Amino acid sequence: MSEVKNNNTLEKVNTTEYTSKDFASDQDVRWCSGCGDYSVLAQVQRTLPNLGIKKEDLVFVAGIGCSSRFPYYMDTYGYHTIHGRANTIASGIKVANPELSVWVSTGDGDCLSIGGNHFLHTLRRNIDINIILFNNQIYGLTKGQYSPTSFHGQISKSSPLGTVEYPVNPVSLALGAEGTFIAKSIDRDPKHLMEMIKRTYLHKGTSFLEVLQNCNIFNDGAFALYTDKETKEDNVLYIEHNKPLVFGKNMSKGIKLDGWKAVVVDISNGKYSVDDLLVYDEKNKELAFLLSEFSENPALPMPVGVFLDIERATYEGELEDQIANAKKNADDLSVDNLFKGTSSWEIK
Amino acid sequence: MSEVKNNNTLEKVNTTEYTSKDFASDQDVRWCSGCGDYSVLAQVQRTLPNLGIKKEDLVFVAGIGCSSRFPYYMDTYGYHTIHGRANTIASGIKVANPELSVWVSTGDGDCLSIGGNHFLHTLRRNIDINIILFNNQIYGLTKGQYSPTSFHGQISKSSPLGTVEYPVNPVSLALGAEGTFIAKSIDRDPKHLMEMIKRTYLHKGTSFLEVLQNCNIFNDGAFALYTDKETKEDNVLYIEHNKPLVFGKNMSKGIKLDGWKAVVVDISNGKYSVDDLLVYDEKNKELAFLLSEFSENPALPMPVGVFLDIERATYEGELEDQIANAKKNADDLSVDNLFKGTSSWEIK
Amino acid sequence: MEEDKSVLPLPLKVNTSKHSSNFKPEIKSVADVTIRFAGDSGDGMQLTGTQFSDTIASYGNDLGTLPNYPAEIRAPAGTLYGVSGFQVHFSSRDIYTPGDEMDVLVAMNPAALKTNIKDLKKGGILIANTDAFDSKNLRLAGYENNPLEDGSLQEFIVHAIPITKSTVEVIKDMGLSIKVAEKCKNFFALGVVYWLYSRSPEHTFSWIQEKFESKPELIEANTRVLKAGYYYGDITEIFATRYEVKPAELPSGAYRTISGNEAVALGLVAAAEKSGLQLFLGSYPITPASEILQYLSGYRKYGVKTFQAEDEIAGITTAIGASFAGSLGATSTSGPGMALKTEGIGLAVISELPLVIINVQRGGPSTGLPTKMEQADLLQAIYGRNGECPVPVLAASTPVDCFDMIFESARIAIKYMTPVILLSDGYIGVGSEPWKVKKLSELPDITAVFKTDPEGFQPYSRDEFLARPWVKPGTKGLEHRIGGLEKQNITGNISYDPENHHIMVKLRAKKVRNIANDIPDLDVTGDPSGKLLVLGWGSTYGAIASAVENQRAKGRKVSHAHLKYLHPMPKNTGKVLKNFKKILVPEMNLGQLTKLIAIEYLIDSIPFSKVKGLPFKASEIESKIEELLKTKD
Amino acid sequence: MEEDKSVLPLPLKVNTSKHSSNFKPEIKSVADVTIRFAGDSGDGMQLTGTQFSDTIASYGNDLGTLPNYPAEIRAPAGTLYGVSGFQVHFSSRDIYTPGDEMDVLVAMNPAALKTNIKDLKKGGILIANTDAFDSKNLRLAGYENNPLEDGSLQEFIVHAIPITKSTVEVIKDMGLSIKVAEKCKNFFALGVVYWLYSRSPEHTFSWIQEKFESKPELIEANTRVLKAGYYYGDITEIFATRYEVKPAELPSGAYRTISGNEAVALGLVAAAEKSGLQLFLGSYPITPASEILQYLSGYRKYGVKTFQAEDEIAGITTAIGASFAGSLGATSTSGPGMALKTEGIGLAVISELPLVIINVQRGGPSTGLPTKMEQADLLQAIYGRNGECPVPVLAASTPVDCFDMIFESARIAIKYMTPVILLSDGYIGVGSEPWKVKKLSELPDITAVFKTDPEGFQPYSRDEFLARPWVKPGTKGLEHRIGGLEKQNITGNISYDPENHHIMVKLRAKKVRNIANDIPDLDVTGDPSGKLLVLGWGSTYGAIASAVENQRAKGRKVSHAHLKYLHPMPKNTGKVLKNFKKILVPEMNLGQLTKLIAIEYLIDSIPFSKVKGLPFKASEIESKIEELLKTKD
Ligand SMILES: Cc1ncc(C[n+]2csc(CCOP(=O)(O)OP(=O)(O)O)c2C)c(N)n1
Ligand SMILES: Cc1ncc(C[n+]2csc(CCOP(=O)(O)OP(=O)(O)O)c2C)c(N)n1
Ligand code: SF4
Ligand code: SF4
Ligand SMILES: [Mg+2]
Ligand SMILES: [Mg+2]
Repeated sequence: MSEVKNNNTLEKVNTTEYTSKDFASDQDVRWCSGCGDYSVLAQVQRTLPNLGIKKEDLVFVAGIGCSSRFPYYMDTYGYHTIHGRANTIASGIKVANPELSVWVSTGDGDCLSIGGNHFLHTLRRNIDINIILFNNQIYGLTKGQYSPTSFHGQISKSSPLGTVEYPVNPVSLALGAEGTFIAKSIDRDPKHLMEMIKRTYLHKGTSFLEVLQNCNIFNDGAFALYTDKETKEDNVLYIEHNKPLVFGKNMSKGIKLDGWKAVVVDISNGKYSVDDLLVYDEKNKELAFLLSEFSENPALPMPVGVFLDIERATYEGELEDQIANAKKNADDLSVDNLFKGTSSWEIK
Repeated sequence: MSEVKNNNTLEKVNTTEYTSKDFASDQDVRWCSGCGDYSVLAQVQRTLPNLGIKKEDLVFVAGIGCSSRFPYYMDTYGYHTIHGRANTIASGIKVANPELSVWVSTGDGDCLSIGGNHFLHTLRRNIDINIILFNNQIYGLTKGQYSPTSFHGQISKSSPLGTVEYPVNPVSLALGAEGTFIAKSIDRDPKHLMEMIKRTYLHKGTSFLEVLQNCNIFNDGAFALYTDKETKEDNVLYIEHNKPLVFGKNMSKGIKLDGWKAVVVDISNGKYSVDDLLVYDEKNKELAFLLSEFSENPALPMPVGVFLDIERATYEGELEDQIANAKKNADDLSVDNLFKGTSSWEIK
Repeated sequence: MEEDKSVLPLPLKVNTSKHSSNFKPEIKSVADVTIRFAGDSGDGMQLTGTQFSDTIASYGNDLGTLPNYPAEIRAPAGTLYGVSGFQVHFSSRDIYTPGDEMDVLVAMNPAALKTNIKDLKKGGILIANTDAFDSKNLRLAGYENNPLEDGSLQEFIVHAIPITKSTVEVIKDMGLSIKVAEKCKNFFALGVVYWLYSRSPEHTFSWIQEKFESKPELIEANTRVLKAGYYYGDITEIFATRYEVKPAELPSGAYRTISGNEAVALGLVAAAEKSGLQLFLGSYPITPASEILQYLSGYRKYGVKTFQAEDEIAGITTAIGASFAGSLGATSTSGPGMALKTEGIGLAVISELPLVIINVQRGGPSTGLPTKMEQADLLQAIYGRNGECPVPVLAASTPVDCFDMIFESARIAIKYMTPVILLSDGYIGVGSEPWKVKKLSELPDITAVFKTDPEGFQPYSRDEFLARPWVKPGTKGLEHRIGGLEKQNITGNISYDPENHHIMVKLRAKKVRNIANDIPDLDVTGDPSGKLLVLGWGSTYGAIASAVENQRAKGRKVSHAHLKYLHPMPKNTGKVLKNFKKILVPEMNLGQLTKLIAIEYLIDSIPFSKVKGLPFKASEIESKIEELLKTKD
Repeated sequence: MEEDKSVLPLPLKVNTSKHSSNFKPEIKSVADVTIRFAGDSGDGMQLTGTQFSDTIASYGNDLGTLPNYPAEIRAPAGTLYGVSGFQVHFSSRDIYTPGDEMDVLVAMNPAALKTNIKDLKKGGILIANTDAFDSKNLRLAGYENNPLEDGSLQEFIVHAIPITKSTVEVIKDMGLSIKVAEKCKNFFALGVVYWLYSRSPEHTFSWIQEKFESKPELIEANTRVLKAGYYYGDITEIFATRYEVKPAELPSGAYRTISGNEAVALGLVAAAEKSGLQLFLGSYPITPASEILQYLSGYRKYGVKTFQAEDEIAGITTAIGASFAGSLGATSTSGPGMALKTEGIGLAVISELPLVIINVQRGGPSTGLPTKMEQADLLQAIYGRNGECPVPVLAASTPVDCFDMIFESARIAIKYMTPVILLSDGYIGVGSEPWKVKKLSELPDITAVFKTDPEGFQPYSRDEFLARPWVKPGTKGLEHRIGGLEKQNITGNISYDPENHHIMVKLRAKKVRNIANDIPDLDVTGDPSGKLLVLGWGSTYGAIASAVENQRAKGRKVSHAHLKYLHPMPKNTGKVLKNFKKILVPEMNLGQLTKLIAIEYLIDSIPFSKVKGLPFKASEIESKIEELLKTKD
C-alpha cells in the first residue's frame, strides 16, 4: 500500500513539467551559510518534481525556529505559524481538505518541546501529513539554548554547567506514540535524504522523517561522527526492508541478535557471514524499537532509513467515510428539519 | 536500587504509627457510588502506612477530572491544580524540595490528552514523582466524551457515530518517552494494586502506574473482560520479574516467543511446559515494549504488573549535585561580587 | 382526560375509575408560574425539568429555564452540595427570565428543601417526598427536626407525598429491582405537577417510548409511574386547586425549545449553509461549552467536521488550519480554555483568516465554578492578548439570540477576514426558551469569495472593508505564504520595517473599528432620554428587560439598552448614553462594561455587580432602579 | 599613548614609529556623542557596540545603548534586512536615551549605509568600509551607483577606509584563512573609533585575552587588528579632529554597565537573599527574554535553581509548584509566551501563592517582531485572564530600574501572597546603561513568614494585608489542600456557595487594590501643576525625561510623571493628573495607558503612539510638546 500514491484524488502531472527550481520561491533564503537546513531544502526541491504533485496542491506548514522558515522558500502554499503548533495547523488543513499534500517542517524544539503533545496525537490519529523534523539538538533561532534532543550534559547558553536531563529519542517516541511511518536521515547524505523524502511522501498516514541537521553556529559538529569521512562508515547503519543489517568500511560488519541483545559482528573474517545477520523488516514495530534503542549503546552504530512503515486507516479518511455514510443512510438531509428538531409545535 | 527507599533524606517513622484512616481527610468523597476511584483511594491509603513516609512529607498533586479530586481526600499536603498540568506542578515541587514524597493522580484526559507533553518530558527528566493514571477510557467529569485511550470506534457523547482515531497505549508511550518505571494494574484487584503502589513508591525516578478504572456512569464495563470472574483469568497476564509468563484458569497457559512473535501456548497438555515460556525481565526495555504491544493483538492476554524498572539519575538529584559542586568549586560566593560583575569601575 | 387513553398502549394498574369521581378541584387561571424541581444529582431533576418545560412550551406558553447543578458528576446522596435543581418559568405573557421567586418547589429530599426553600414565595406550594425525610437525610441536610413535621413551614402550602413508596407500589408486580424501581420516582413527581398545571403527560409518554425503545420494561414502568403521579391529584384530593396558564400570544409558526448551546451549533450550520463553506469545529470538551461540540459531532450528515482536539490550543489551531484551507473554522470553549487559546487568536489576527470563537463563560478565576454562570471574560475578550491584537467581540443575550449572534459572528469573520469572539455564558448556554424556528431561506446570504485569479494577486492587498483576499490552497497560480511575523503591507512578505509595522498595527485596528459601520444601532426600550438608562450586555438581558418592564408598568421613567456588539460598539452608543443622566450597568462581574464605557465615551456609569454564579433576579434590578430614581443628585 | 605598550605583550607589525609623528589632530571637547555601528549580522556589530560602551562606561561617562538586529540568526550577507546595528550614546551629563540622531555612523557595507544614513546628523561623520562597496553588495542594497563616489553624501564628513584589506594585511603573515582573518575587521573599526574618541582599547584587549584564552592565534590576530585600527588615525592623518567627552558627574562608588535582563536576574537573586528563600525560575527560551534564564542558569553556586521547561505553560506551572513548596517561584517570557501563561496566572491568583512573572515585551501581535521593542502588553497584563483575576502589575523604566522593580515585585508577591507581573521590554531588557552597583546590605529586607503552628490554622484565613498563610509542605500538623476551584473563605474548602463566591471575588480584588497603600507616590519632575504633563510608563522613560528636560531648559512649562506601578496605581495619581490641563501619554502601543487613565480617573489624555519597534526619540516627544503648548483650547 505504501508503494502506492497516497492520494488518488490528486491529479497527476507530468513529472517532467517541473524542475527543482519551480519549487523555489522568490524570497531570499535567510539561514546562516553552512547551515544544514539548506541541504534539506535542496533535497525537498529536488524530490518534488518526481512525485507528481501539482504545485498548487502542496502546502508547507511550520512553527517557529530556523527550520520553520522553510515554507517561505517553497513556491507552494505555505503557512509559518506559531511555535509548536505546526502539526495541529497542518492537521486542520488536511482534515478540512484531504486533497492537499500537506508537509510540516519543524525543529527539535518546535516539534518535541513545546509541540510534543501535538506530535504524539497527530501520530496516533494517523493524519496523512508529512513531518520533517530538523534535529540539530539545539534551539537555533533563539541562539543556542539546549533542546529536548540535546545530549545529557550538553553545555549550552542555558546549561553552562551541562544539562541534567536525559534526551528524548524521536524515533522511540514516535514508535511509542503509534506512528505508522518513521524514518531517519542526515543532512549531509543528499541521496539517502532524497530517498527518505520520497518514502515519507509515499506513505499514507502520518509520516515522520527525522533529519540530523548541523547547526554550524550553535552546535557545530554535533553529528560529525556520522558525517565525517573517516568515521561515518563505521557509525552509520543504513537499514533496508528485507535486507540484512550490514555496515562499516567495505560492509565488513553486521548486526546479529544475541538473545534480546543486538551485537556487532565482523563478517569479513569468516566467523560470521551475512546469513547470520538480522534481516530488517520495516513492518515489525518491536524490531523498530530495538533499533531505535541502539542510541543507548555506544557500541552500536546509528541506524538510518525507514524504521517502520505500516498501514492503518487515516483520520481524515475515516471522517470522510463517516460523513458519506451518514449522508447515504439519512432519510432526511434538510437543514430546516434539523432546525425544527424532534419536538417542535405549531402556533397558529 | 529500586528496592531501596527512594529518598534517604526522608526521616523514617515507625510504620505502626499510621493506619489507613490517618490518611483520610475530613472531606466527603464526592465520586459516584460504584466508581473505581474509590478502590484506588482505599489502596493508596492502605499502602501508605507501610511505606514509612511521614504524613507531612507527602504531597498529592492533581489536575482536573474526577480522578483529580483525589488530593482532597488525602490528609496530606495537596494541590488540585489545572487541567493537564499536574505533572509540571509536581515537578516544580519536587525540584524545589527533593525531600518531599510527591504523588500525582491524573486521568486519561488530564495526563494524556491536554497533559501529554508534560507527561513525556517528566518521564525523560526522570523527576522522582509517582504518577498514578486513572484510565477509565472516558472523560468522566465533563460527562462522557471520548478520551485518547478510548478504543477506535467508541461511541460517546462527542462521537455519536464512533471515534475515528486510534488510541494511545499509555505503557508504550511511556516506554517511548524514556520512562524508567512503568507498571499497570486494575481497580478491581486491590492486592495487586497495593503491590504496584508500593513498587511505584520504591522506584527512584519518575514512576508511572496505569490503573484501569471503571467509570460506571459513562463507560461502565470497559474492563469487564479483565474483571469479570468468568473471563479475567484467561485475559489478564500477571507479569513478574524473572518469572515465566503463565496465566489462565489453573495457570494452564503461557506466553512463548515464536521468532519475534509472542504466542499463547497451552502448558497443560504436555506439549509445552513452563520451561518453554518467556521469562520476564523488568530491566529489559525491548521486552517491555513487546508486552505493551500485546494490546494490538486480541489473541494475547493483557499484561499487568511492572513492565520496566531501570535505574537512571534523577533530574533533581543531578541539579542538587550541580549546585553543591558549583558551591564547592567556587572561590567566591559573595553576591555583592556577583552584582559587581567582571568589569566594574570606581568613581571617586 | 379521555385523550390520555389513546396515547397509552400499555395496561395500567392505576384504577382509572376514580377518574370520574365527584372530586372536582377548582381550576384557577394564572398568568405566570415558576416551578423548581430539586433533588439529588442522581434524582433526574434535569430530565424532569426539561420534560416539563418541553411540555409547557408545546402548549404555547412562553418560558424560561434555569438548570443549576453541582460540578461533581454524582455528589453523594443526601448532601447539600449534591443538590441539583431545574427551574421553569412559564407564562401567558412574553417573559424574559426563569423567574425570581418560586410558586412551587418540588423537593425530593431534605437537602433539596434546605437549599431551595428560601426562594419559595410566601403561600407557595411545596411538594415534598416524605419518604426521603429519614433521619440520615435530615442529618446530612443539617435538620435537627423534620421540617415537614415541626411546623417550620407554616407559611407555605405543604403537600407531603410518599413519592418513593407510591412509585415502587405501582410497579411492584413488574419484578424490577428496588433500585431501578426507585429511579422512576421523578416521573411520579412530574405527573403530579402536570396534573396540578393541567398539562397532559402526552409529550413525556412519547419521549419515554423513544428513549427506552430497546427496554420495554422501562417504558412500562416509567409510563405507569408518570400516570400514577398524574392521577394522584384526582385520587387523593389533596389539592384544592388546579391551575391553568393560558398560552402566550406568540406569532404563528413552528416553535421548539432551544438552549443557547444548541442554538450556537445550529447557527454555525446555518452560516456554513448560507456561505457555501464547509464547517470545521476544533474543540476540547469543557463545561459548560461541551454541548456545542457534542451537537455538532452529531451533524455528520450535514457535512459538519468536528475535531475533538487534544487540548484547547489544538482546538483553535486546527480550526485556523481549516480556515486557511478554505473552511469556516470555529472553536468553542469556556474560561480556562479561552486562556489557552490566547496565542492562537493572535495568529488568526495577524494571518487575517476568518474564525469564530465561542466562549461560554463560567465562574472564574481559574477553574473557578465550572457549572456556574458569569460574565467576567469581557475585558479578556477585548484586551487579553499580547501586542495590539484587535478582535471583534459580540455577545448573545438569550438562548435564542445565540443562533442569531453566532450567525452574525460568522458573517463578520468571513466578510472582514478576522477572528470573531462570541460571548455566551453558562446561563443562556444551558438554559432554554421557545424558539420560533428559523428557516434557511429566511436567513441572509453570507458571501464568501475565494480569490482565483492570479492577475495582480497580492496576499495582503485589501478590499473596501480592508479585508485581504482569501485563497483556497489548490488554486493554481496563487501559491503564497503567510505567517505570524509582521508582514509587509500588500505583499505579505516578512517585514521588520518600522514604518510598515506602524501602518499594519493601525490597519488591523481600523479594519475592526470599521465594523461599526456594518452593525445595527443600539436600540432603547423606553424613552430615548431621561434620568436612568439600564445598560446591559449578554445574559442579563432577561432580568433587565423584566425589571424595566415592571418598573415602567409602575410608571417609572427608566429605559433599557442592551449591547450585543461590544467591540466595536454600535456607532450611536455614545449618543444614546449621553441622553441619560444616570446609567446603571448590572453585570455578573465587577464592572467590566463600565470600564469600556469609560474608555470609549469617558462616561461614568454605575456598576451593579453580582458575581454569585447565579443570574440577576428582576427584583434585584428593580430595587436598584427604585433606589437610583429616589436619590437626588 | 605610551601606556598601550604595557598592555600589549604581543609583537606588533604596525609601525609604531609613526606614533610620534608630527601629526597632532585637534582635540575637541564635546558633551554628548551618539555613535552607531552597523553591518551585516555576521560582522560582529553587537560585540563591537558592547565593547565600545563598556569602555566608555569605565571612563565614567553616562551612557545609553540600543542594539537593533534582525530576527534571523544570520541573514544572508549584504542584504538590507540582514543589517545589524548597535547604537551608543555617551555623555558628560546624565542621559536617558541611546540618542536621537547620530554623530558618527560606522557602516560596514552598503546595506548598513542604506538603512542607517537617514539618522546621521548633517555634518556627522560617516566611516565606511570601502572594501564592502563592491557591485554585488551595492546591488543587494539597491544602489545604482556607489554612494561613496557619486557625491550623494556631501552633507556628511565621509571617511572611506579599506577596513577589510587593512585587517587582512596586518595579519597576513599569521597563516589564518581569509575567512577567519576577515572576521577580525570589526576590531579595526572599533580601533578607529577608540582613537577618534580618545579612549584606550585596553578594556577590549583584556576582553580578547579572556575570550580567546584557548586560541592564542585569535588573541594575537584580534589584538593586532584592534591596534592597527587604533593607530590608523595617527598614521593616515585622515581625521582632522579627535574628540573627548569628559566623564559625567556621577556619585562616587563602584559602577558597571548592566542590561535590563541581567538586572532582572540579579534582582531576583537579591530578593531571594533578602527573603531567605530559594529562587526557582521556570522558563522557556524566547527572544528577548531568554537572557534572564541564561544568566540565572549560570548562578548555580548561589543556589539558584533554573528549570528550562518544555513550554511556557510548564515554565509557569513548575514555578507555581516551587512556590507551593516554599521557594520564590519566578517565570520569564515575552509576548507569545505570556499568552500561554494566562491560565497558570489564574491558578496562582486563586491559589494565592507568591510568584513573579516577567514579560520582556516585544513587537506583536502574534510572533510579530521578535527582536523589536513594544509596550503593547499592558492591558493584557491587567485584564487578560478569564474571570475576575486581579494581579499587581509593575513596569521597569530603564535597564537599571529592572533591578529595583523586580526586587519590588518579589516583595509584593511574598507579602501579599500573589502573583505579580513585571513588564520590561526588548529595549531596556537588551539595552544597557551604567549602574552604581548595589550591595546586598543596602537593600531592604523582605520578610517571608512560613506558618508552622497548627493551632487554629486555616488555609484561607488572612492577615492585615489580606494575605493568607504560606505553609511549607513538610511542616507537621499543617497538612492542607488548595486548588483552582472556588474556595470557602477562611477554610479554603471547595465551595459553590453563591454568597461566598461574591465575597471571594471582592476579597481578591481588594487585596490587590490595597497594595496602593504600600507603594510610593507618583513623582512629578517639573512643576506639580500646569498646562501639560507628559505621563509615561516603562521604557519611554529616557525619551520623555530628555524631552521634558530639554523643553524645560528652553523655558517651556511642561512636567513629567512616570508610572512604575500600573495596577494598582499610586494613590496620588488622580490628584497629580487633575493638576494639569493636558496630559500627553507617549506609548509604544495604540494608547493603552490612556485607556487605564480613563477607567481609573475618567480623565481624557492625549495618546501619542509609536508602534515601530523602535523607541521614541526625545525630539519626537519635544515636537509633540511644542505642538500642544502652542495650541489654544
Ligand atoms: C510561544 C513561543 N515560545 C517561545 C518562542 C521562542 N522560540 C522561537 S524558535 C524556538 C526554538 C527553536 O528551536 P528549534 O525548534 O529546534 O528550531 P531551530 O531554530 O533549531 O531550527 C523558540 C524557543 C516563540 N517564538 N514562541
Ligand atoms: C483548560 C481546561 N480544559 C478543559 C477542562 C474541562 N475538563 C475538566 S476534566 C476534563 C477531562 C476529564 O477526563 P479525565 O482526565 O480522563 O478524568 P476523569 O474525569 O475521567 O477521571 C476536562 C476536559 C478544564 N477544566 N480545563
Ligand atoms: S542558527 Fe544554526 S540552525 Fe539556525 S540558520 Fe544558523 S546554522 Fe542554521
Ligand atoms: S463520572 Fe465516572 S469516573 Fe467520574 S466519579 Fe462518576 S463513575 Fe467515577
Ligand atoms: Mg533545533
Ligand atoms: Mg478519564
